[in-house]
Amino acid sequence: MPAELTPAELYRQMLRIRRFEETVLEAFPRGWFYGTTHTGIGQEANAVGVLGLRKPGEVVVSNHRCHGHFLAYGGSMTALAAELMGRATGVCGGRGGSQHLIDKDFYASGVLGGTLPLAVGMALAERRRQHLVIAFLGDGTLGEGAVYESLNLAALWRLPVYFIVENNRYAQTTPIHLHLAGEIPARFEAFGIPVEERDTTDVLEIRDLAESGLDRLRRGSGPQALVLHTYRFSPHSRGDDLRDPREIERFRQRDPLRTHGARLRPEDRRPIEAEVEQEVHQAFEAARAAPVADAASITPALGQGT
Amino acid sequence: MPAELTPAELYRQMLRIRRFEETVLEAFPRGWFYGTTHTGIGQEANAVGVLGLRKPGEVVVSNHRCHGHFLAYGGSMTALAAELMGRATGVCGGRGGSQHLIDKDFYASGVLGGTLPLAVGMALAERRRQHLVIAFLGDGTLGEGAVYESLNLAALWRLPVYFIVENNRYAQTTPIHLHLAGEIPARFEAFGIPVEERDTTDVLEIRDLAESGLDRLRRGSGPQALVLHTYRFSPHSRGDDLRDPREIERFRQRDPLRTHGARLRPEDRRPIEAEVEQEVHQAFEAARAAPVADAASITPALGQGT
Amino acid sequence: MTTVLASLNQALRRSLTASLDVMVLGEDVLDPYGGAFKVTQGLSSTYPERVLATPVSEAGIVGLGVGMALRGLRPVVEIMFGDFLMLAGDALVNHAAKFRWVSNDRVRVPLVVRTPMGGRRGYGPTHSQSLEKHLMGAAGLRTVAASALLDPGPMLEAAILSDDDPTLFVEHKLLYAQQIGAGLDGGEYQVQSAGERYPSLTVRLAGAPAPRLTFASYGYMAGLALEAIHRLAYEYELFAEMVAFTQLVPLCLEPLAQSVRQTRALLTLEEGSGVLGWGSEAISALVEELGPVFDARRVSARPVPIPASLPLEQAVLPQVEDLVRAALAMSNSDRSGSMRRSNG
Amino acid sequence: MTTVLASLNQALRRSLTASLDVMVLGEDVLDPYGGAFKVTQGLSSTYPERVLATPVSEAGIVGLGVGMALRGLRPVVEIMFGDFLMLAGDALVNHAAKFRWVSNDRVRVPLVVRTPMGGRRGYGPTHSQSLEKHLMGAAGLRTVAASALLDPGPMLEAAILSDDDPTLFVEHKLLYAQQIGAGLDGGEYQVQSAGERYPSLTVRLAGAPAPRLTFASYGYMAGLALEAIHRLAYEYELFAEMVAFTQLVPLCLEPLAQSVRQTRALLTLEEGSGVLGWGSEAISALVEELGPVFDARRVSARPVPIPASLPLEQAVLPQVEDLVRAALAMSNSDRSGSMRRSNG
Ligand SMILES: Cc1ncc(C[n+]2csc(CCOP(=O)(O)OP(=O)(O)O)c2C)c(N)n1
Ligand SMILES: Cc1ncc(C[n+]2csc(CCOP(=O)(O)OP(=O)(O)O)c2C)c(N)n1
Ligand SMILES: [Mg+2]
Ligand SMILES: [Mg+2]
Repeated sequence: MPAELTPAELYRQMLRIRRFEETVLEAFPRGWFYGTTHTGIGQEANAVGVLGLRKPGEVVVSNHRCHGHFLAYGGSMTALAAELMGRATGVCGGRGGSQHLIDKDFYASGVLGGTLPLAVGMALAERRRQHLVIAFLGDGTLGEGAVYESLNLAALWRLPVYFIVENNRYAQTTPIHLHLAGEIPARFEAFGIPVEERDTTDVLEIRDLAESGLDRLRRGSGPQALVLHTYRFSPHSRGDDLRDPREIERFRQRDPLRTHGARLRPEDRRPIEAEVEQEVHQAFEAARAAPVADAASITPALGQGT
Repeated sequence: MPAELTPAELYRQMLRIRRFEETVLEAFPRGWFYGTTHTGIGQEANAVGVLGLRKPGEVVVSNHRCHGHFLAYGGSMTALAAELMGRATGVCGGRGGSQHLIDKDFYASGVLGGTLPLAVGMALAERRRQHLVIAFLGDGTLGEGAVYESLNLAALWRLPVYFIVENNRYAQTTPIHLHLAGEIPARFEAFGIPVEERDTTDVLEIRDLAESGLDRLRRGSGPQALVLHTYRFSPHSRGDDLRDPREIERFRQRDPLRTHGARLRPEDRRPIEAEVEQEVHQAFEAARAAPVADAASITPALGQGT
Repeated sequence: MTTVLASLNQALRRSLTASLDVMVLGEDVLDPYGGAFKVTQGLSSTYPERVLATPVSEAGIVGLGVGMALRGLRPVVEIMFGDFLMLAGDALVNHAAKFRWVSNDRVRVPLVVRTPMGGRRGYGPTHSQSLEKHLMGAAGLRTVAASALLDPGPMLEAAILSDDDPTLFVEHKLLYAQQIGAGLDGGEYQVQSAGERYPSLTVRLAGAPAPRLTFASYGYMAGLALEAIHRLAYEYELFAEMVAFTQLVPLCLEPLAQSVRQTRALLTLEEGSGVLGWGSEAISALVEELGPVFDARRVSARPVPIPASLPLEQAVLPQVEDLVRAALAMSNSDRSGSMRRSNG
Repeated sequence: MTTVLASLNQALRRSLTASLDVMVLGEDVLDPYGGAFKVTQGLSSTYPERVLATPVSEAGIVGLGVGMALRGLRPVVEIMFGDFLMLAGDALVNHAAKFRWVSNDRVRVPLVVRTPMGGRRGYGPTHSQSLEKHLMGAAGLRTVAASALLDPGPMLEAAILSDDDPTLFVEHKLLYAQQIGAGLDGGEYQVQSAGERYPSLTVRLAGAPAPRLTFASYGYMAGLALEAIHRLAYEYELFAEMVAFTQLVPLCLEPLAQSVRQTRALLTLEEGSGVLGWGSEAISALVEELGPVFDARRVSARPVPIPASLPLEQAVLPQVEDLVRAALAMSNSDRSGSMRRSNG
């Protein structure tokens, strides 16, 4: 991701995610993919607003809804498409699929909560290099005990972890009032972790919040948290969406692309849109042309030491 | 435990626990026991102040340091002594030992944190009978993720659980500042659970706090928490105590038995002391005279259904 | 004809109707969704107070179930994917399985933990596993696996209403859509059942020569074994019979012993990786019972995580062809290496 | 002579000295306490920044270790009692064991999780177990068990410094005080070692007739097996040899195969309950390798929780007498039921 986080660039990055994921959902019935996937359409501003500020070597820990994080982190769109298609050229050679992306400084896994202790451990390792770790989690994931073990450890040892809660108000189909007691920020304050909270899908607001948060972290503040109240327009995974369509419509009013796109002049926006269209198209075409993962490439689960 | 919680009775109950546990520690080198044990000498006011108010059918969930809870709950001292000695007449016929006491309305187990979800589940069951659950946990146990899953569930469903934190400032040998970030009450507030906190070993204060807490619970308040800052004079288990002796001495100044004992006239106190001495002596003698658990009594782990 | 899904769903409904002590808990179990695999569909509409959607807290809700069971309820906890069962490992091994015995048999833990296991849907390494082997060995826990050969509904109902010990109830994802007894109803097979609550079936081709090979299996693999039996008979004139278990542990050996005494050759089939798996228990228990009078191999997943990509997943999980190949190798006493075992 | 405790402690110290990437974490590991079993004694005084006392968070600290390992450290996480390992089951099975392979071998997880297992100290149902069988079967995880027959220090050191995959390192509590090689140094036994990093030992009485029985074991049970070999020889003129493993999984069968090819009789010994245990893996793998040419039984704990009381604990856990009895029963081909197995 380029250092120059201009409004145009922010728009481009969000649009890349949006168009990538829309393409995934469109193409699924065509049999391009196998398995399932979780898209985050509507939540793009979080990934872009935060990860646009990531410096090289800083680590991202993501979850099942990871495409946006991965692209905003700077991961290859073609490799991501290829991974979803089970190609040998995928991020993990087709082994991981949609929710298990492992790249140089990027780690996503499909077991909710389990990644948080990993994030804290990575921060313990990265502290030596003055690097930090950015860890994403959803509102539903706050149900997992591992999260609190992680917060305690991170706070006790003042580790450089930035916890980003994407509260899209649902855990799968369960609305937040049925799965979460109390208020999200208090979950961090209980461990003495400073937390900021914002109900927004505006990428500029999120970028500003993240900028100050990352700045504090880079100056050795110890763990920080950012709670972003957001919404996902797409279904949880591929299946039916059982939410009230009016609710979805209401939140569409603050579609991050619309909000931020309105700031750009149409003549600036249009070339970006064309370029992104082109990029997404090429990524999927390249992925489709790539060889499928080959059973002969299967290696043993245990190596032979160093 | 008698309904009449007079000062004299409170003293008696605390002294029963104290003398029972002192006897355990004294007798260990004599080979009366096998395995190990955790005593709570210095913490008696918590068990007695809270459980003295328990009504029949209300459930107690305890932990590794459970003798005091068990006696204050009204468990048989002889059966407890017998359990520690591995006798057939023990609370669990010698199967459980010191940290696994299971009685009609009493459940203790040695895996920290794991009992909290059980307590919440019991509260879900007991709600039907208008009963409540009193669950004890230590400061160290706040490290376990299961605790937070439990708090969330209890708060979401407004279940009648009274969480009693006995903060004796150590998890085994680790002082609280090395294992706990932030403040204990905030851990409950994060889930919207009302919490009271007191640094005291005065059984009257604790009884008053518990009285109002239990009262709220019985009137359908949903979960409540009480954080008691306390201290244990005895070692964590049987082994060396590596704490600064001066620290222990300092806390001995507020030995709950001394504090509360000073309220009684010596002529009222002395007969209690003699009776308790007698009771403890007889309990251990009866336990020693009981048959050891017999291998022939071992039943299969799985029964045959109802 | 009814599907496994419908039968399990109806069993839950019957249980809720039969006893006010029954409660169903799990992530996303409420209507209209009715659970990730729809097993709880419709239940919350009829019994809103006794069907509860939970937070994403696997350890918590299994522990909750233990506490409920200890105080007189008969809870059914759904773990959305069996892959997450290890999160509840402590609740199962150190709590559910222990309280009854440790209490000197004074208390009971009538808890059922249901969970879908298995792959073949491209869900990748953390949503495709068969992890039951990691828990099955715990003393005090019964493990039952649904199969499409034998209606799993009554078994689930019995586990909920009649069994006072904790039960891990495993449901392979691909079974849900299968018709119960589909392969067995055409008269092609001769079927013998043993055991009461959680029976096993011994299945062979009707009118075929005496079998020379025994498959031992459960769950979805039992269906694959049926296919393999068919192919082995018609393509290779190798006659096999299968003992399909529903109660995996404790293992009631007798039907298997009976078959293997005849065939003197045993292939165990499981979809999870074989190391310390159910097949190893079956083989060892049978050697102890019968002595060294039969040959044996395990067919199982290759010992690697389950990849997301279709060709990789197919290569890792045991397929009908693997069963056929293993059976042929065994009948030729070819020891060049059993199927799906490698050095990993 | 040195004890297992001292050797493990020194291995940790050498590892910390050898590489700045090594860190040791666990509950109560700091001086002056030095860990519940003192294995970390002295380390925090020398390396205060790299030896960390943790909160009581087993899942958290194992997950932490995975994260540390993924970013270049070589963490050693101590779980105070192996009984609590199920709390870290998900961290081990779904994270530690998977990341390397799922990443298409791009990352490594050089994590060591050490933990004391085992009973015989009256600690009761949740502080006495041998739960390694519940995790051993996970593909991508290596399980190593310390033994007093063969210095475990260098193995621990290798696991920390040289092994790039996650290792579960099991230490039976009663081994700590034992002298390394104590039973083997008097010339009474003939010892043959196989394998490099985590070798196995084949042990038999020197100058005795060819053995008629093979014990396969590890950890503390290997010491009991030595006693049993002695008693069987002198009291019953039954000559047995033992293959004692340190790497439990993956199991390198060759030494065992070699022995059993001769003796045609195998007794597996483990302190945990046998159902889906290590013994079942050993027996099954060997049947697959050799065919039905040997008899086999498992000696293990009775399938119940481990009681606190001394006579009950002794009855539940396998004792030397149980080994002797099982060996005699086997040599008489008595199938009346193997030791320590019941219907539970
Ligand atoms: C341990 C675990 N439990 C359950 C699931 C199944 N699951 C996948 S996503 C999801 C909801 C997660 O909610 P949230 O954390 O809010 O993230 P979102 O899906 O809203 O982005 C659930 C329950 C899982 N993947 N892991
Ligand atoms: C899950 C688990 N981890 C570790 C232990 C070992 N252990 C026993 S008591 C103890 C300290 C507990 O501290 P706290 O909760 O404050 O209770 P206290 O001992 O102070 O009463 C530890 C770590 C355990 N029993 N269970
Ligand atoms: Mg959400
Ligand atoms: Mg404490």
